[in-house]
Amino acid sequence: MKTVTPSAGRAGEWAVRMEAVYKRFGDFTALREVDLTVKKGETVVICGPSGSGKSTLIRCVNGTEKHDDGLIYVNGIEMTKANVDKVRRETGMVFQNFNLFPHMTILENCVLAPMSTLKMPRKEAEALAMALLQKVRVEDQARKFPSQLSGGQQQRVAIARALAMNPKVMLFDEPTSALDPEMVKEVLETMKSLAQEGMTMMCVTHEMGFAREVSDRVIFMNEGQIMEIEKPEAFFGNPKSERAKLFLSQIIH
Amino acid sequence: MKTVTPSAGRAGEWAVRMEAVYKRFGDFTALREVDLTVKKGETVVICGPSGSGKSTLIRCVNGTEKHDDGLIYVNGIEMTKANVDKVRRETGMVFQNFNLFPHMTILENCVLAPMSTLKMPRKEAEALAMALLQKVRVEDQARKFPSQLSGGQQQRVAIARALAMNPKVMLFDEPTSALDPEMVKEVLETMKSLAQEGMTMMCVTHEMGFAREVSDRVIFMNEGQIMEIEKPEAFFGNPKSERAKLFLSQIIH
Amino acid sequence: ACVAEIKAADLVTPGSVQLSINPTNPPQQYVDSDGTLKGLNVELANEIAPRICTPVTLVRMDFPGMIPAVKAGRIDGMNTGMFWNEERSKILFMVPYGVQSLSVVVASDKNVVVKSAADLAGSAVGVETNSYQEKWLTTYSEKLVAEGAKPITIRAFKTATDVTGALLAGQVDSALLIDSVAHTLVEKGRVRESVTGLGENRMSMAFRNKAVAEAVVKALASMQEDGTYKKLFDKFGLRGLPAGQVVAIVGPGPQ
Amino acid sequence: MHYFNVDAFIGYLSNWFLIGGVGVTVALTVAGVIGGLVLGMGIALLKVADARPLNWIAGFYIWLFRGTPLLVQLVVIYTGLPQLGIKLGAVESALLGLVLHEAAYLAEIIRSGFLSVPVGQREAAWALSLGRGTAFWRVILPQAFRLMIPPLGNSINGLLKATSLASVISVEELMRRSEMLMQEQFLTLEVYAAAAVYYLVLTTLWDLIQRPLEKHFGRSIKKGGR
Amino acid sequence: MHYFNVDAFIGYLSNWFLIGGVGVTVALTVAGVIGGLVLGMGIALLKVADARPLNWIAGFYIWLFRGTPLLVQLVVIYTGLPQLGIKLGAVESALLGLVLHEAAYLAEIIRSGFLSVPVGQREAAWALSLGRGTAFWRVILPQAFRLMIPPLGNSINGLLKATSLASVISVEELMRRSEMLMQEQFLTLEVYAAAAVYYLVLTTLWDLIQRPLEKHFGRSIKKGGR
Ligand SMILES: Nc1ncnc2c1ncn2[C@@H]1O[C@H](COP(=O)(O)OP(=O)(O)OP(=O)(O)O)[C@@H](O)[C@H]1O
Ligand SMILES: Nc1ncnc2c1ncn2[C@@H]1O[C@H](COP(=O)(O)OP(=O)(O)OP(=O)(O)O)[C@@H](O)[C@H]1O
Ligand SMILES: [Mg+2]
Ligand SMILES: [Mg+2]
Repeated sequence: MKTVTPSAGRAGEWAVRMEAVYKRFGDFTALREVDLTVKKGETVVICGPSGSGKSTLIRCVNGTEKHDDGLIYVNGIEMTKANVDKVRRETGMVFQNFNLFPHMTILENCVLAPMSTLKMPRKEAEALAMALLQKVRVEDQARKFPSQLSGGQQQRVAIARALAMNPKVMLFDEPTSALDPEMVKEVLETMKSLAQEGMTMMCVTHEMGFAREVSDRVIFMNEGQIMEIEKPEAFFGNPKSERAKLFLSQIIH
Repeated sequence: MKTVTPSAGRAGEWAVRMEAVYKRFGDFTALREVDLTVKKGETVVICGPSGSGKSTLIRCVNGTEKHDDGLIYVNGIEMTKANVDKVRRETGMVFQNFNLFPHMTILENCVLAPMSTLKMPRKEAEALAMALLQKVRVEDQARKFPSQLSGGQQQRVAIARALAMNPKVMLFDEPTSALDPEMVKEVLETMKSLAQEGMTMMCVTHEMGFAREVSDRVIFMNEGQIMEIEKPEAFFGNPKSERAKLFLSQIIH
Repeated sequence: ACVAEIKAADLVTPGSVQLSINPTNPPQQYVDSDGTLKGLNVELANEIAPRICTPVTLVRMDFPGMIPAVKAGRIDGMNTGMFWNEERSKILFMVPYGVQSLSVVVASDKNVVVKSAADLAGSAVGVETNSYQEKWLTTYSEKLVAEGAKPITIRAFKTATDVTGALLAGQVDSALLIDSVAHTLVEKGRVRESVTGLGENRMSMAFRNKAVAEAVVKALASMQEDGTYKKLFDKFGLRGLPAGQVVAIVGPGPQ
Repeated sequence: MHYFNVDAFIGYLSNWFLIGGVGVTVALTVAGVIGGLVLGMGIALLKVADARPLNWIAGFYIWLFRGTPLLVQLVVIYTGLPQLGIKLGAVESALLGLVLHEAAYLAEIIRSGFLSVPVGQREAAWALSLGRGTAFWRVILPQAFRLMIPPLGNSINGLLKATSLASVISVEELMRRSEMLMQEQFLTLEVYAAAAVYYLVLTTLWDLIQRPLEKHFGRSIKKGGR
Repeated sequence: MHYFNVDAFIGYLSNWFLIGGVGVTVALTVAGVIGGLVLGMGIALLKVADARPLNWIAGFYIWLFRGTPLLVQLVVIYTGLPQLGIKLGAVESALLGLVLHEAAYLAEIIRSGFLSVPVGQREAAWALSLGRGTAFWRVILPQAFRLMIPPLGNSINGLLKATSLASVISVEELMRRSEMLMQEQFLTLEVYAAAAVYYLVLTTLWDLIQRPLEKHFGRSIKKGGR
């Protein structure tokens, strides 16, 4: 196990750094020797076959899963038991199934965390939430319940809700794969504009169009390991590993 | 309301015929003046925006929904209250969420209907089921439970289960949209080989590659109406309606 | 002035003697439709209180809770018309104060003939559950069997009312009731009395503390002397101890 | 004062009279659950049927039999029905009362079990041309049953104790026999403690049945996650 | 023979002694449910906690208090606890017994409510940096509660009747008072019928609470389908 301490000089540029990270579920090793650095403002796309550890990787970054070995830094803060709350505050997460709170209106969904965790006064929290809902273009749905929105609208609300905590890094786990085809586009547009505004993003997705257009680097995983880290042109044009070639041939019909 | 009786001469060629079919849910009209003829051995793909009535149309064909007005014939049998069981026997249906029976093994899933409805002896039913499972290439999973299979395998089992009743028309409602990207291909391959063997198929899907390659005609629906019925080349190359153009631009990123 | 003989230490709660009562047994103890306690044992308690210079509080509770409550020191004793028996007299200081016997009653609209207790053989008889009459009937049935007769089918119900209900519904052929209860029912025209005077026994109060029991004995004795005792028993049509017999603690009491 | 007599307690634990009462309690409970399941199934089916009047009948039944005390139901059956010429023995009355009462509770449990089976399962059964009976017995019920087991456990535990109300119409089960024994020595707590042990044994026995049942009906369901 | 005396029945329906008993029944039930919910919540949390010993403690509690009769629990609390120097009044004992007993049943109901909330909700709360308390009270509980309402209805209906056992420690509620009143006129069925009507009124009142509760907590859930 390597234990490289980041040199102070460059650490300032790193948003996320993983060093020799391992994650096991019982006997099963879900992440194996993962090394990865994401620079501030960078957008990386993570892809790979089902079960390859993409979700596990991203969940380790905000501590939803506790990694077993290795080091994880988010904005220079080491992910330890004592720091986990601090690290969580640096990150926002968007899930495949949106996971909006179904018993609250859209607005309530967005003000809950700022009010209860950041102790923001309601007025301020609501103003912030409305601004973010406007940014993702669902401000007119603010008083509705999640079940009254289309999937695409719900996912955009989930993005706004995460942004309300002012995270430095946004994590996305297959944000469009539960959506009707027509709704995928509006969510990808929202993510694209986020990326263009300089947000650091780690994105598990199979939307190759998005990866090609928006991402700075594509990470290909297989069996818990990072197999390739490439610029998108290089990855799509000329994947190095056989596994990546097979994978690409299967998902692009 | 038109009540055209099919002329005996051509009726023999028709697998499914819908004449001025209406379906209402309360005040809402889900199908409006739908006319459609599917020839024996033909594969038609139905697409259109969410809520346009695709599922409703296909569910009216096997009587899962009762149409309110108009006429539906399946293999020459008129869909009436008295005939609904007969019509059901002519059709097999595959759902988006597979809807396998989770408490039965794969084999039990496939032999239940032949044994209980067709009174087929167990041995014969099992032999048939195994042959069909082999055809969809999941014969080695026969003793497992659905939850132990990948989504793609489950959907192929669902196809085999439907085929076990020897239907004349297969209906598919978004059979691949709940699948991981890698698994879509294997299901589409299975459907393709069915089509090539001459099965009549009606298929709601957004897999445009499949539509282009396999379908004889593409039906585009909007707000409960059929807007276009075209050969795939014509539909993709030059959609007539503005709505179809918009739709295609959104689903092909 | 009135000077209490009972010391505070002898009582569960100083200042008042607390006796349990299960008011489901007219005319010994019951409630009227307002829920006010009525009956012989209630009036006896009212008479005893001034004579021992200590208020008597009647605690209304269901029977199964009573003996544990006395043993656990939640109440000072029981005033619920309990019959005297050997075992009880070893656990509590028992003070017999009246005599009761049992009666067989039948529904007034049925032609069941019961001339003597022996006629009960082979029939279904209702009694109150966990009661003296149930025990008496069980023993009697065994005796009948020993003599070569058919056993009695004993059906035990929760209260005398339930017994009566079953009798009137024809679920049992006859019912064995405490005679005072039987008389009340006969007055209301619901049943006919067939046999009376069975299994005579003594109704008793019971106490956990000997000093309290002795004070009550003294009070009852003074009531016997001044005639209050007879007046009360007559009022409710119940039988007191035979003339000349003085109230006393009977049995060893708890060791 | 010597409050809890351990020897007496142990004596009651091996008292055949009490053990006989356990038998009656078990018999009443088993009969009540089985009868209640059958009748409750029927009522649940009426409650979810497509015809309003049937829904109302089922709703009324549940309201009436869940809303009134079992004790009253038993007394009415035992002493009220004979007025209408229907005369049932004590045991028959107890069984009828327990079944009628339990059915009202179980109907609600069964109904929520049914509602938890995804509609897709019904549609799949329909699309496969399964008969109504096959769809119900082979597809819906086994899946509904899995979710019914825990509340069924609550209900059976309740019924086990509720059978003691049958003593009001002269049925001698465990609780009633315990109270009879108390009259002998007045060792109330000792007898109650023994009865409690018997009840705990019965509850534990049910747990031993419930666990494999849950396992069996849950065997095909993925662990963890949602 | 004129068996059911309608006038007497109507008289009992307006008898203040009985109506007072209704008040006691309601008070015991409400206190039992509220206390049981609070304690049951704690036990359910122990049962699903991440520490084995805590799970065992909760499991043992549920096994013991669900497995033994309420009657025995009441007698032990009222007459057994004083041996340990804890002397509670009759009403306090009844309340304690009802709460301890009900908590065991409610814990199981609450637990299955918790389990029915998708893990995604917990993960979302985590990812939003919500505190444990906020996540529980604002996110998990409101969703769990929706699914707890119907079994809670069963449980409250049961408790309404179970309170009658408190008569063994001198608490007089509706059923006990009915039995006492019967002795006056021996009009068993008439008094029981009046009691049944009171119970039905209480059940119906609960239904009137349950329906809007279900509506409120289900207001954001889509109708039909799954
Ligand atoms: N809580 C868990 N317990 C046990 N095994 C787990 C757990 N979570 C994940 N795994 C296993 O770890 C492996 C990686 O899972 P992960 O969810 O990270 O894959 P993924 O790449 O996100 O796949 P998908 O594309 O299907 O979402 C899988 O084999 C999975 O079964
Ligand atoms: N049971 C129902 N009750 C009321 N409205 C219904 C019902 N089923 C469908 N609808 C409505 O009918 C319309 C057509 O529904 P349908 O499911 O056929 O659309 P679809 O084209 O299959 O959409 P999707 O792509 O989302 O599956 C929708 O507006 C839907 O809300
Ligand atoms: Mg994943
Ligand atoms: Mg659809």
